[in-house]
Amino acid sequence: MSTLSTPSPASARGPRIRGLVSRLGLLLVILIFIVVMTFVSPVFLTLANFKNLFIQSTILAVLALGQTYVIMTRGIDLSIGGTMALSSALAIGLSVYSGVPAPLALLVGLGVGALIGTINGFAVTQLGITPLIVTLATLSIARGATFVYTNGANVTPVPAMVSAFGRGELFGVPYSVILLVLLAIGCHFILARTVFGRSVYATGGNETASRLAGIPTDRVILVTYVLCGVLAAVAGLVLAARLESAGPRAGVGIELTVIAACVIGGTSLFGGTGSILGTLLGVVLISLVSNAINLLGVPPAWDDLVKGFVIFLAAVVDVYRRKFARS
Amino acid sequence: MSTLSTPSPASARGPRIRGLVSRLGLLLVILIFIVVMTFVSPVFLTLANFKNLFIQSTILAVLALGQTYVIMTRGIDLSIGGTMALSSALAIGLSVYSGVPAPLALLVGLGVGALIGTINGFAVTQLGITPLIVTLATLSIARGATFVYTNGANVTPVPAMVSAFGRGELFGVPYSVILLVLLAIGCHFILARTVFGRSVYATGGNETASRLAGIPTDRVILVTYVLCGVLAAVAGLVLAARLESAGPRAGVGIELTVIAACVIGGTSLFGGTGSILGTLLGVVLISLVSNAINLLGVPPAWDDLVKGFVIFLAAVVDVYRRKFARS
Amino acid sequence: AAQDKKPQIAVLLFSRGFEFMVALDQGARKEAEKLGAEITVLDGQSNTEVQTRQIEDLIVKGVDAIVISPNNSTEIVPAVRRANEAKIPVVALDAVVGEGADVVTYVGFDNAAGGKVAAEYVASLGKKKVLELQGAIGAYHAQKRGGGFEGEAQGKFEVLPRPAEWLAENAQAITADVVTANPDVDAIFSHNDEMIRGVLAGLRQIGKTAKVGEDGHIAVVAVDGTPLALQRIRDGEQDATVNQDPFEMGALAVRSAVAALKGETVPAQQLLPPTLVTKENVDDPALWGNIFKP
Amino acid sequence: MHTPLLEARGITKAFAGVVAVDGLDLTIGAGEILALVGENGAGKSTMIKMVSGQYAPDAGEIRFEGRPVHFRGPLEARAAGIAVIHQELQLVPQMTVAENIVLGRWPKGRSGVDFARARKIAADVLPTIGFTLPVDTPVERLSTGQQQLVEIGRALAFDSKLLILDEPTASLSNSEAERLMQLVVALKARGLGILYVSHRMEEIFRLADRITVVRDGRLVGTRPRTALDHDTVVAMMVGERRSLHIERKRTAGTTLLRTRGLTRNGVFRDISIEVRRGEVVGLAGLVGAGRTDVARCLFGAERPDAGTIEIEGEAVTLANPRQAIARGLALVPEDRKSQGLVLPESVADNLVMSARRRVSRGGVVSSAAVARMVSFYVKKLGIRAASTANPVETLSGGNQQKVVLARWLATEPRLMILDEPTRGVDVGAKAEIHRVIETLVAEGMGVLLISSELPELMAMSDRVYVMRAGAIEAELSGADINEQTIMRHAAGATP
Ligand SMILES: Nc1ncnc2c1ncn2[C@@H]1O[C@H](COP(=O)(O)OP(=O)(O)OP(=O)(O)O)[C@@H](O)[C@H]1O
Ligand SMILES: Nc1ncnc2c1ncn2[C@@H]1O[C@H](COP(=O)(O)OP(=O)(O)OP(=O)(O)O)[C@@H](O)[C@H]1O
Ligand SMILES: O[C@@H]1[C@H](O)[C@H](O)CO[C@H]1O
Ligand SMILES: [Mg+2]
Ligand SMILES: [Mg+2]
Repeated sequence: MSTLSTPSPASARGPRIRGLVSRLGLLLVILIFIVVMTFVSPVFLTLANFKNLFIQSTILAVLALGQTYVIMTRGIDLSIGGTMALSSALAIGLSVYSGVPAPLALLVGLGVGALIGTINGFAVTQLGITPLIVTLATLSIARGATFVYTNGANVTPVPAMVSAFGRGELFGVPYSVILLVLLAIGCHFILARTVFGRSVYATGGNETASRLAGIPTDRVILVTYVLCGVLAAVAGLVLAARLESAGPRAGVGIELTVIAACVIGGTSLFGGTGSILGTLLGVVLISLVSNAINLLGVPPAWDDLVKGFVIFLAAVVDVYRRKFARS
Repeated sequence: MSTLSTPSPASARGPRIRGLVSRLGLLLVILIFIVVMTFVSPVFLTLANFKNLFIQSTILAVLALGQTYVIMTRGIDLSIGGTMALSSALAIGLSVYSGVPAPLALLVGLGVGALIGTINGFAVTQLGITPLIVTLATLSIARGATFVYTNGANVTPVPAMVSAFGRGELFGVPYSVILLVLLAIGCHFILARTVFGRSVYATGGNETASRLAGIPTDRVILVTYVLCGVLAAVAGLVLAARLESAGPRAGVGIELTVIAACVIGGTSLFGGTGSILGTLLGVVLISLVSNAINLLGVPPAWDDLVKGFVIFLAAVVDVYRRKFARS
Repeated sequence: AAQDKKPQIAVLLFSRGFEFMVALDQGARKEAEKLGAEITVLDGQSNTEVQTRQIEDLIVKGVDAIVISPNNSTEIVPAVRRANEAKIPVVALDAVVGEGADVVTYVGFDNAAGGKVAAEYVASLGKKKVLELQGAIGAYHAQKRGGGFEGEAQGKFEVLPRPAEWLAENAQAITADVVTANPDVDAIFSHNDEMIRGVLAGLRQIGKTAKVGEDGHIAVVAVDGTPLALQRIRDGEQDATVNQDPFEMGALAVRSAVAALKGETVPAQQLLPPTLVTKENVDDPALWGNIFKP
Repeated sequence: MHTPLLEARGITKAFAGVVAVDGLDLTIGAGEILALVGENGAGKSTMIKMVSGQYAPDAGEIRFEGRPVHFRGPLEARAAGIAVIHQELQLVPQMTVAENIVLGRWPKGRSGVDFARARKIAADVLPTIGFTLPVDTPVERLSTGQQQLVEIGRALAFDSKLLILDEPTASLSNSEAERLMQLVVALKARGLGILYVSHRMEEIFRLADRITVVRDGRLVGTRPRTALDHDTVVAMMVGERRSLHIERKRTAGTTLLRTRGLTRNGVFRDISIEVRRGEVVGLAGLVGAGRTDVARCLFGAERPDAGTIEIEGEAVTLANPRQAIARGLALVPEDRKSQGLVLPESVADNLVMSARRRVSRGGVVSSAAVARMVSFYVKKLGIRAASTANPVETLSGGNQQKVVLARWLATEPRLMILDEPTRGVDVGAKAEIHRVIETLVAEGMGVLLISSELPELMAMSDRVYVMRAGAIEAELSGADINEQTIMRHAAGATP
């Protein structure tokens, strides 16, 4: 029910409080990490490196925003990597190969995300298929469709407005980071303050009770998948803008990292608990670890080991901090 | 408890029956698949091909056996791929590089599986960390440890008894298939007929009620992880025997396929429901699809598409068959 | 009667989603058509277990010859041995099949020489600190290219090796982070051109956008000679690539398989030479990257 | 007097600042029934959980059969002979009745669990408490009442010295409750000590040898039943003398709801009922008679196979609860935990859940409007919560029920369907809930009341429909609304 930890009978405190407290725990881990890194690497605490960190978090963060909504309703969306690839390949391909005007092509890309999300949501709510199976199937289908469309090649060059987005900055802040901030604020606001957001919490907490209370739970769940699909498409386009090409292997294997970010950030796989802020902290921790590995030049063979230990440690610290907070 | 008295209309029937019925649905899909393939490919319905199918299912099946136990208790074990790699690399490495007698080295390999399982189970039950995070961390750690140990290279040659196992047959049945059959019967018997197995069902169905009934739920959960770890080590050794070398990449990304097999086979990610027979049918479906793609020579660009559609279709057929069965 | 039947050849690529692999596929298909052979291409999903199954299934299916680009040279040995036992000739393509099984021939590219060529070029530019983006740890090409490159680098320049798993997304973060941490990195060598998409994105991210010949340019060199790489060389974003010829490689593999089926003798190893492509020769119409259509 | 079976002295337990039990004393002798009574949240369940090894007390001493005990878990308590029927049902939904009976104590045969013996154990004990369904039924297919019987069966299947029942009749209908009470008396005669918790005064006075009253976790007093009367107990519970009398001012108006031939195949058939403004219509029946299913159908939670529903004269098809709510209907479901509340969500969120439109503009929730609505209804229903930001699962059962009621009142419904609205609610709160219903009915609301507690049903209803086996058996009004008549129709027994 709570963050890194399973519900134990002893921790009968509310998820709100639990959520907040556990986020503080994660924050603590992140702060310690930052302090240590500052001593260990001279470039770590520089503007340039933090800019890197932000940029490198963007795609993971955009994906995690949507995934948070889905997981909150006890769902899961494994299809995001496929959606990233298909939507970006189609959007870039339409404008490059078929002469569709770029803005329209980008809209089609987002539409592909919405479509895959709709299929997922429909299959989950109307056909009653387990989310894991539905989205594993659509992951495979979307990835496969991308291969059929691109025949395995990269789609390039990207339209000028896409590469401009990829390279552009506003007061030194890259557009993609600005986009992320706006999306994060939007997603936070929607989840925390709107009728829809509260319905997501309620549906995840107890679907039966929510339906009986008049919440259109099926529609709520469907919308979370659509949102997740659209955000995956956005992530795909951001990636294409960065790489100035769309590739069929975009986002391969990213789903587990995204889900990990959400769960580290306090979203429960059993629904009803989670927050955008928590998810972002989860993303930050994961990005920090990769950044540290790159900066310190951890020998290739060791980096998985380091990543695993940091995740484990973060979880353990969180548990102990919570125990401490309880007494 | 929330499911106790509020069966949603779709799930009003008991899981036993639901499990059985949905297995029949899966069986139907498998049978249709077999009939179609028999017409489409002349070699499909041959002894040689079915032998291949069996051999090729072994590793996935062994992994899925253990995973079924873990998922039944509302857990998840993502670490299996790492366990496969580490246990097999160490076992083969100890005998090849360090002169440890092969049987002892193999035991050490199984021990590594048990150890990782124990760590997972301990972290989940005693530290209270969410299974997904625990096992994602141990996946990374085990994989990393393998890279450190092997420095990225394959460990070879395998000891004679291992390659003998990989090549050997009894009355035309490969040893690995015999091993799988024994393990599957054992796992089925334990789950269906022993106090431990029933405790697994009970713990997954309602942990609080089970604890109040005196079931040592923590110990039950721990044992499922140990079992899963040991079976992952077995799968790693079978793979090493098959490839006649151990490699640091053994089982990369296999976790999602394994979980998919369990879920397709009727094991619920929300615990309490599942069966070994169902899991095996899930494994069979997945193996059949790969086999069909190879026999029919589906072009590479299309194979993901085909796989995705078959999974989706299987799920849809199952839903409709269940609706039909209900009325 | 068996003689009038078209020979069936299966080509097992370890992966796809690399333009190089797509070109291998095309080269093989075209040659098969020319020689009147029937061809099936399968994707190994970067997984030896998958490739092992494919060989097993193809033995049952009864194909006449197998061309395999192995995901892992060691692990594929038992499967190839089973093909040997079934008397199906096997051609190794793009990477070798390890000891313990027989192949008709190994058709490939001298990867170690390729790495060496890249290092010589980097040295000729007078570069002193080079970020090396490696392919998948343990992969045959990655080991050979890395070995050739690092061997030649000895005493000439410093190398910072980082594994990027052939993935552009990984290359981007690694490039940005490593160059930020080591501002004196003055060249980047990538094990394939695919990852250069990420390298350039990483360089743009940290504002290192100086082109070839401009002040502060970081030299960029890779392997393969993909269409994108040639375009980047024209645009001055990439300095050079070590070209291999997948069309010819794929064709040669199929040709060798057909020859073996006819009982002709084929040399045990047929290596295509690496050629350096720079601005000077980038427009050579013979380069596969200038011909390739997906 | 010889050593009591159970003796607890100075027991204290606090949760994160809330003192749930505060220096409580308790004694139960063998062959004695002790009733433990108190308001919702008084600490009764918490006390039970300490006696049965689920919680360790912060302070105090528990002696069982004269020896001090420190149970490290429920298993140890059970091994010592203490069986508990918890207020929250503790069953494994996917497992069969038989397996739930032997849960944790599976009989072992030569090859693993002996399922035949498990079935026999279940089949032996269940009929003695009136449970007649096949023991191979998964419990998730049972109604709440039937599940309760399975729990009781489990406690009886294995020998116990002390039987603790925490509101065992809350989900039972009259006849089942009756049977249970006879059972309790029989067990007492067998020499068991029994700790009985209930909010139903008539049960307390019928069963108890002694009554222990708690308030705010503290002992108010323990007296023999014969030394107490109803009003005194209530006064001890609430700390003051309070009139429970409710004035009735009703005038039935136009028809709000009318059904004709409503049928759901295999569940209920040919239901034709009517509810008017300003009246309370009771729906009586035994467990499983189909009342809940009718209610769900009226509320759009299930689709009828045949028949019509009219709301204020207009024929309607209700595809889901939302459409029913839009037409002014409200349903307080019978099981608040699974169907009523989102347990981890706050009291406030649960309260405004169905009226979210009223506290939001353009889809954005106004926290000020939420706070106003919440404080209004918290006051109106006397909901006791440390903070309305706390998860609703931390409230006592009665207070949780009030939150559900408040949620529906906040939608300002025209017709309320109440399915066991005061189940598990203490006498004071029950009176308050009745008072609220009375006020709303006086204002013109119509109420369809399902209750298995006949006194409540009789006291509140203007008319009563009696259901049996999925059909309406009788419509009663006036003097016909009495226990004998209702039971005669409900049980189908011809006198
Ligand atoms: N796990 C818990 N965490 C925090 N507070 C709790 C917990 N369990 C109980 N409480 C609080 O302790 C007090 C006593 O609760 P308890 O459930 O024992 O009451 P009760 O007398 O059984 O009430 P009811 O008649 O409604 O069942 C209440 O204020 C309740 O909110
Ligand atoms: N004899 C039985 N066999 C199987 N299921 C039964 C039986 N009796 C009741 N049920 C279940 O109970 C349902 C009808 O009970 P329902 O809950 O509507 O009745 P109720 O009168 O409201 O009783 P309760 O007071 O228990 O809620 C049926 O749909 C069925 O699932
Ligand atoms: O040789 C090829 C190419 O370099 C490709 O880019 C990656 O895979 C290898 O097989
Ligand atoms: Mg209680
Ligand atoms: Mg009912």
